[in-house]
Amino acid sequence: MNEKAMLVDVSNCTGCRGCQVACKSWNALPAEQTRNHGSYQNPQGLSPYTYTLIRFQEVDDGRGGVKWLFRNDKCFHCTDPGCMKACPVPGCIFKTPEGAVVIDPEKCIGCRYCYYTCPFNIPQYDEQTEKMSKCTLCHDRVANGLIPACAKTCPTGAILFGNREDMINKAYSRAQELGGTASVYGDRFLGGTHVMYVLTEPPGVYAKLPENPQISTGLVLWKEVLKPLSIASLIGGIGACFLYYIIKGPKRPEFEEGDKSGE
Amino acid sequence: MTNHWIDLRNSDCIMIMGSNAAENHPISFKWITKAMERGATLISVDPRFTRTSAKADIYAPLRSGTDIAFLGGMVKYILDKNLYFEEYTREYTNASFLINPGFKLPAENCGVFSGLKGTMTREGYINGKYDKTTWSFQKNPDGTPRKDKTLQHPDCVFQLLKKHFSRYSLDMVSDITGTPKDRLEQIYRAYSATGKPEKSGTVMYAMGWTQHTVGVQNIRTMAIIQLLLGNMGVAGGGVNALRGESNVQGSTDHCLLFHILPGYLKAPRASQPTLQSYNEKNTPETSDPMSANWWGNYPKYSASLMRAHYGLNTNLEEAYSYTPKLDDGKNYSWLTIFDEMYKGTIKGFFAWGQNPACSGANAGKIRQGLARLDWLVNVNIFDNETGSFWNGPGMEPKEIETEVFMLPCAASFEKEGSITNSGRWMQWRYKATEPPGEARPDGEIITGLFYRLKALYEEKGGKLPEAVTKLTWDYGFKLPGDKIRSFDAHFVAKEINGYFLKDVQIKGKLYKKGTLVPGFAYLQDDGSTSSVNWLYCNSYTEEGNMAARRDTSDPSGIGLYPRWSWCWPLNRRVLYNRASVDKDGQPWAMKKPVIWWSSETGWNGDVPDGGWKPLSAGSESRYPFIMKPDGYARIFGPGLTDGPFPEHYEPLECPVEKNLMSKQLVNPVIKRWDKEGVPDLDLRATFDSRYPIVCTTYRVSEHWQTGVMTRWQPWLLELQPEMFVEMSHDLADIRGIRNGDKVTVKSVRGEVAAVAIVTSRFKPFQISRNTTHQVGIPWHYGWRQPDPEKKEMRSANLLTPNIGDPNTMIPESKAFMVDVVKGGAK
Amino acid sequence: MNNRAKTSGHELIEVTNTFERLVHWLFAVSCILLFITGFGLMFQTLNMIAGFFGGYYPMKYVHNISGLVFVASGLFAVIVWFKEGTKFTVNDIEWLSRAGGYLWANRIVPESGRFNAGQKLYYLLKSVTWILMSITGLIIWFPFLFSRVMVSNSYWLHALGVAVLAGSVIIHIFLGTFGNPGSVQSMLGGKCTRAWVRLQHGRWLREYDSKQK
Amino acid sequence: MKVSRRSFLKISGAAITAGGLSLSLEQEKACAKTTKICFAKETVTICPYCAVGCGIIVQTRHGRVVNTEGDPDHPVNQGSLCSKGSSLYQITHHNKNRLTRPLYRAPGSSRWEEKSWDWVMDKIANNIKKTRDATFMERNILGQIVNRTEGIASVGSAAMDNEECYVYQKLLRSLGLVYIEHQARI
Repeated sequence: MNEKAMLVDVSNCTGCRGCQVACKSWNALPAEQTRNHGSYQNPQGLSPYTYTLIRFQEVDDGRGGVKWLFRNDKCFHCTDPGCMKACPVPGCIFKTPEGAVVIDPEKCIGCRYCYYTCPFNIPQYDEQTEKMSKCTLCHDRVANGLIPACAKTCPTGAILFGNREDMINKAYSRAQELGGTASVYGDRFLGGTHVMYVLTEPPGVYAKLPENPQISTGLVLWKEVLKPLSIASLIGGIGACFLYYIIKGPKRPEFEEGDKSGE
Repeated sequence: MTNHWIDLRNSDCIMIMGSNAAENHPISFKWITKAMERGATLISVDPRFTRTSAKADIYAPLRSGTDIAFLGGMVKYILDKNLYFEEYTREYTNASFLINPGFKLPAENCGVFSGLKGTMTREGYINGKYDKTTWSFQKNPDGTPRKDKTLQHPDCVFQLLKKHFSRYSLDMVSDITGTPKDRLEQIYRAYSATGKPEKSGTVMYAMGWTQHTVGVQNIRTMAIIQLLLGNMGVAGGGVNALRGESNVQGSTDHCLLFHILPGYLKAPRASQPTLQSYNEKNTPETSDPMSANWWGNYPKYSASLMRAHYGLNTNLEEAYSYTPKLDDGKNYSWLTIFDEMYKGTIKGFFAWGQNPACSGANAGKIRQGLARLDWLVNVNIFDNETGSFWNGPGMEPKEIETEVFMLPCAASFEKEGSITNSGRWMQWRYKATEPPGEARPDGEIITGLFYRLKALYEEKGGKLPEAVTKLTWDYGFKLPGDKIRSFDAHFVAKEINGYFLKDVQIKGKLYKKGTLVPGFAYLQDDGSTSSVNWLYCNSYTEEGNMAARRDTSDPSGIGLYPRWSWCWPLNRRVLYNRASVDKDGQPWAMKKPVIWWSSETGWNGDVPDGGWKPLSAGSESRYPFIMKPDGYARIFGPGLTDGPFPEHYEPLECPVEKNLMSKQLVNPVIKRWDKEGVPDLDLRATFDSRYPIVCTTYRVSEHWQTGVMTRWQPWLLELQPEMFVEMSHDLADIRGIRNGDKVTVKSVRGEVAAVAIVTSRFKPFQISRNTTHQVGIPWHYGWRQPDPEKKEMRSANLLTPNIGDPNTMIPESKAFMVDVVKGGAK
Repeated sequence: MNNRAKTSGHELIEVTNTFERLVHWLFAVSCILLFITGFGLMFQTLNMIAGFFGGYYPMKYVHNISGLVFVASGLFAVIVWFKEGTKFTVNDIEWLSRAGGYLWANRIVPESGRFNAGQKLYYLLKSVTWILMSITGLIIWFPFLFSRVMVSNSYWLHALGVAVLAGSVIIHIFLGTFGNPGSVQSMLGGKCTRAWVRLQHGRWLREYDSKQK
Repeated sequence: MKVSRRSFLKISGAAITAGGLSLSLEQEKACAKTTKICFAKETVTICPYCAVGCGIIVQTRHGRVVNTEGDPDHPVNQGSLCSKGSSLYQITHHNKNRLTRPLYRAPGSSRWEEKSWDWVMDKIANNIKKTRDATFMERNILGQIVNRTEGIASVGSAAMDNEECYVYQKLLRSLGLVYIEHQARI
């Protein structure tokens, strides 16, 4: 049983962004040129050079005060990943035994299918390299018995990494401890993700966090219905023609007088 | 910190006030989170809602510069509701001491304590000085302080305290601070719950308390609360200054400050021509046999320091004579340096690993001062606004005659040595790589300068050459010709610890000449030992380099980790720990004992504050606050320049015309640089309609200090790329500013361009029923990076006033008045 | 050029012009390349296709470039055959009701013009799928210019086009080659025998002959 | 006694070579997959920013830093680091902005000149002596012996090691400086 998972307990996150930098450091990602847009959040979203990001959000606490929410955003590493389903290249997006969903940059052809089929809009396209990239759950570290860089660096234990079962148990006991609107996010949908949250607010409050993420019907239609249908259509066409040919034969023109002018 | 980082986890209530630990000491939250998981309450008091506030159970806003009012209200609450720890207050503090009947409190003396002499103005006294005669303790015939252990005598400290803080009612406090009353009560209730013996509360503060004209008194108020609640010396308690730089603790211990020598020995004054007179002046005495009066050892420490400086090349008096003396009563601190530089009396200047062009208050004046120097030596790992000042905005290089040297030094992991963290842990760091290019460790640069100067003075002579030529400097392997080029930190670390300079017999044991001194109790006043810093004596002994220890065991169970690195003094992890036990030596909090006494094994747990028996042993024991001459913690503190009790005064620049508490507007004894009607750079604009908004400065998690290291790192610059100013929606609406707009923040001293962050984390204050707005700016930015080509000075300190706390002279960077307008600067 | 070529024994009649054939083949070749590479992109098991093209990345480009040819040639195809392809007559209904004589026993079907009803249907099918495949293809190629909903729906619509086209193109190829011997000549050189023309496009032949007189 | 890698570190008190951060043999094998810190030399250091004093491991290969991350053995940070600590890699030699040569700016000049260490050190030493000798006060106005100079001032440095702080103040006080201040004051 070596299925692992990451648990992000937003109630413990202080928004220090050690995770953002540790991720860049381990994955050798360059910095982006940013501007201050009137918030602490930077970069503004995930990018090919930013695999993980703290999203800063201010919400009314309903008592005249404010709540400042910090959410560590990154790939969820679904058990049933839309990206992997959509990817045309064999082995380009693969799952590790621990549960990480990884894009192999060597194999990526930059078709961006994964971005548009990801329920969380996670994989990012790099114009320079024409490759997609995203969080790898530090599978290279995990394979070596280390924990992902963000989890390692997190000062408060807001990012935990361990056996998936343990993480789920921890998540539920923590959510119960927090009470109120606290909930666990990620253990149920998409076959269960390998990055889960304990959220203090209802999921709908968080920016860029779908309340009910799922594989789109279009993707199912595409991969489950139309894909077999197209090969069926091809084979069916060939089969029909073959049958016609052996049963009825070709439709040959009959020559008449005057046609054979040269004979 | 009296305690240390890991100890935060033992606390039942953590108050973060005057600091923003989540952002500026993020790893502290590892331990705060652990405490909260155990059920501790986290309180955040801050003018703005920070990342710390976001995690707090209770948050209260307060107007910058009103901490004494806020905390004074808590003192009143504790006393009114009898929530103080009675036995602790009675036995361990000077609450029972009787004070001179002539002593007057501000309530009965125009807002000042008795004995003030100064100029009276419409704002009250200015440039005053206290005659402290009436701030004295009544003495018994045997010279010990007179006490009333019932705490009922009208002249006793306890009753005076009660009387003094009776004025700090909820209404009054709320009117001054702008904090809603219910929030005040909520916090007072939560925090004073730690007055129970088994509970402990801790406070984490930083520059939010020190950078005020009442900085020391801010901390004093909290210290009084901690003493009343019995929170000093216990696990999860203490008054914890979160120091901001990796080795600001160590550099303070080694006294890179004008007024102290290593080990917090006083800098010699002109009136102390001999070592003997110096020792006499600085060695306190006590008549109480049960008072340890630790500073009574002063002559041992001063003699050992003289030996460390000059070794056996001189005798002690000669060494002392070479040590520079300060004029009595004169202050040579930061603000004075830049005032003198501005006036042109300072010709040469070292800015060694510091960037005063951005970090100093009223930085405009500092930048002008730099241009008047003959020479400037700037040592750093990156280019910075100080070294490149001549090329900065508003500067004309052709007209600046300053010779500037910018020397590249090694970064922390490119050399070997120790640093001391905020919890006083001295930790050894190793060298991982060579410095890039020709960069050199600071120690080598200093050594290089010393040997050059020594050679110059030996060859050419000069003024008092012996002071330089007789200095000992054997910190590395010698090259032929006795030249030492390298700098070996181990040699220095050993010198800091100290040696026996001859064979010494102590308590029947012989210590050979040349061996390392095992602890400061072994230091001698006759010159037979050397030690730079008595506090560090025991850090590098014959057993090895204690700072390099890496044993992760914790037999204490409360996170002391006694064999990980080393902690001054004597590896004592919690200061004043003798106050954590009752008079029989049993811990107040049995579940988290710091030390405990057993008649068989003696003291257990942490290294106790002196090995004497518990107090019930009578004359074989000593009072727990061993650094005080009388052995008692001071609720009444006559040693301070601005009053034995804290009193609320407004910041130099404030939004109110009057101090609601009294007729005295600002601290009467601060040194005022501004002069009415004299237009210079030392300007002040208080209660001025041009500058109606309170401003405070701070740091964010992603940058460090003036950003001199972090602004050059793309990963960090990416996170916080630009100077910004945070403001409330209300203020933004009034000024027509939208989120993300370019704005200008102006004070009477300067202006800074910034991006507006309009946020509901800032809310206007109701100060005496008037709406007062507050904004906040980080001080991480300058002009050198990023966007150097813009030559736009974005340093927050262009705005801050050059006014200091009367005790420490730390500038008031946390509360001043500004205006914010839409659009870029100029 | 004389339409009556008598040199080779059979009388050959030019049934298509050069431009039509050029358009057809451009369209056809791009279509086939798109099919092959498209199947390579859709079925990871068919990775030998990518192997043939030197990897997935070049294959993606072959698909994209073929796509451009497809869009352009398709446009001409739609225009060139628009008139004949969209004009249905009563005869055509009759033709369709007898399935062109392909499936049922009776091979007596109404005479066709230059296009029979099946071909017209095929034209329509091709036109519609051309629009579908071009639009969805371009969206998939340049997704950042479009909304997320458009892109994610383009994927399955594109696949839908494939499902529809795959069989019909096979049938088209079959009918143009083995199914109707002599037909392939109409797209190779463009000249077919009189007998073939009489069989397949009787009405057109009569019109043709009358024009020749 | 079995000497584990970490206890060896305690014994030697110095940096040693080890295979990544991984501990068991099985993981050592897997280490072949990670190239970055595999067989890198690990040196322990303390974070140069705030005074929490977190432990950091600097991993080097052939003298080049390949990675930096939190020291999991350190009792205070237990391997974690904030954004600044995590960014240590970017102040190593990999940062092209690091100052690498002594720079000199002559009076009235509008540019830096690169100089040798010997040149700048000689010049600075001469400057110090000149200013010190010109401004040295043996006695103050009251005639008291003071042996000081008010012509030179120093600020810094809370980022230096203890040992350097001590020798720095030792040098400054031997020269008679009284204007000695640093970060603790502001």
